[in-house]
Amino acid sequence: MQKRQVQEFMTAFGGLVDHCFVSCVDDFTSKALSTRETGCINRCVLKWMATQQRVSDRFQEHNQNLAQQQANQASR
Amino acid sequence: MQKRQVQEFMTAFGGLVDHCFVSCVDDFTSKALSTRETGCINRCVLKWMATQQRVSDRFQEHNQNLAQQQANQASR
Amino acid sequence: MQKRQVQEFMTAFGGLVDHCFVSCVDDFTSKALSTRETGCINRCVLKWMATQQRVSDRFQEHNQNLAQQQANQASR
Amino acid sequence: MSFLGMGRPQPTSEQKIEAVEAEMLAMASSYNSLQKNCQAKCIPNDFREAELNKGESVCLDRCVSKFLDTTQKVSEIMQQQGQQQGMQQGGSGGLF
Amino acid sequence: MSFLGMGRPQPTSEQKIEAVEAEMLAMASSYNSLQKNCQAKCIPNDFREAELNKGESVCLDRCVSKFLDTTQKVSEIMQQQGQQQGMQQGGSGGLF
Amino acid sequence: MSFLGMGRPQPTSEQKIEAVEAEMLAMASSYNSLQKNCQAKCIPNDFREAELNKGESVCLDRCVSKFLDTTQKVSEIMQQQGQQQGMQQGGSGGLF
Repeated sequence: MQKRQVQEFMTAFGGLVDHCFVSCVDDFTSKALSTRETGCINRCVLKWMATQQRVSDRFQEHNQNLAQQQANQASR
Repeated sequence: MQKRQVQEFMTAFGGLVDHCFVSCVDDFTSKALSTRETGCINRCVLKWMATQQRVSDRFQEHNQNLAQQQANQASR
Repeated sequence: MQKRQVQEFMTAFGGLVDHCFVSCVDDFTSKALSTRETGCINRCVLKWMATQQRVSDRFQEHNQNLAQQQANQASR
Repeated sequence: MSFLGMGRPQPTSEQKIEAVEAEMLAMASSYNSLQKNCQAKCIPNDFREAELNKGESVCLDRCVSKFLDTTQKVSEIMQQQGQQQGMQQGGSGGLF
Repeated sequence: MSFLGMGRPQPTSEQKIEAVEAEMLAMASSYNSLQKNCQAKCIPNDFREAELNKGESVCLDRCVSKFLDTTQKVSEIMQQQGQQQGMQQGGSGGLF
Repeated sequence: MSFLGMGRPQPTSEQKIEAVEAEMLAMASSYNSLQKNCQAKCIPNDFREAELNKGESVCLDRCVSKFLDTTQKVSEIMQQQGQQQGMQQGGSGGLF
């Protein structure tokens, strides 16, 4: 279970790196990240975390509503 | 093996949901699926199942042909 | 570990087939690969292997540099 | 939560565990897919701001709702098609 | 079916099992990839009809054939390049 | 190599093994992602030549460097945000 969580985190982390790299890095005339690219990556990560959090909150609400409905049906 | 089948079904099911959501849902001015979106999802699932079936039939034919060829070679 | 390597190879091989199929095959007026498609697949595989090799070399260099830096820090 | 309708007719305890695992797996993949798809639908890729703005937030809320409804809808259609019966009875699920 | 040419020189039974597993895995991933790619090449994303029309059906048939030929071709080219030898002899397959 | 900063406070040997596995997994997925992304950024899809030309080679070299720096950067930002603490303490990592 612990291992599963690590794997899920890994998948999410890998997806985040992919996402910000694809979106922010496209200048290959130099070897180092430019100031613009670094700024973009920073905003990309923060926005991704905010997005994950909001989606996660809505998903949990949905599951609680569902559990509530099932409990109501069972006790009827 | 049972578990593997479940996993494969899960992967296929997840792929189908992704596919029909990406293709059919793009109006976020309301919270509920519109009639148009629901109709599109319906056709998307049915077409996906027909596609899977046809590709699966061709794939099996191919494997049988291959097995036949190998049997012929072995008995020569 | 052996099994892991096989799986990694499988993933890479599958990715390569996908990549060359998507890039090279787009004429479905016949059942067999055309000369143009076959040539494209050939160049696609060779270029993919050269790309993998170069990226792999740079990745190893990077890891060696990192290990070197850590060793230097530890012995300071 | 049993949107796949698994393990209905008097399951053994092993089958129960497998059914729970399958549902968790379904939830996990559904959750990852939810995150990825709603990100793609609602968040532009230029990243001029680090915060979610009002429009993006509302879009995400509706997207979650629509994605979960889509999952439910797809599952219902497949059940209607009797596709899953074959699967549950251990038959070849049309995959190989 | 041994399109990866695994386990040739007198394999132990454990090696045989691993080789079979590897081939099944190869077939499974190849099959999923086949489905995904032929769907993408032959089926438009607007979903105005629920049935496959004639053109789409024929496209799928040819696509399956071309995808499997592509798999075969890629495998042959890689074998020619001797890439797989290194892999099979337990050497570092160039990955790490 | 511990770019995820795992297993810091006096880990048991089991935790150590898990941390190593996690890092290998991180490296493996990072490596596959590196290959895929740099291929996509630097290699055009028309395949008129089988060899890497000068421009493509230089692009790949810089791409590897930028991708690894991006990985590092993303990891640092997440650590600053204290996201990983919750994860390591076995708490619900915000996923479910």
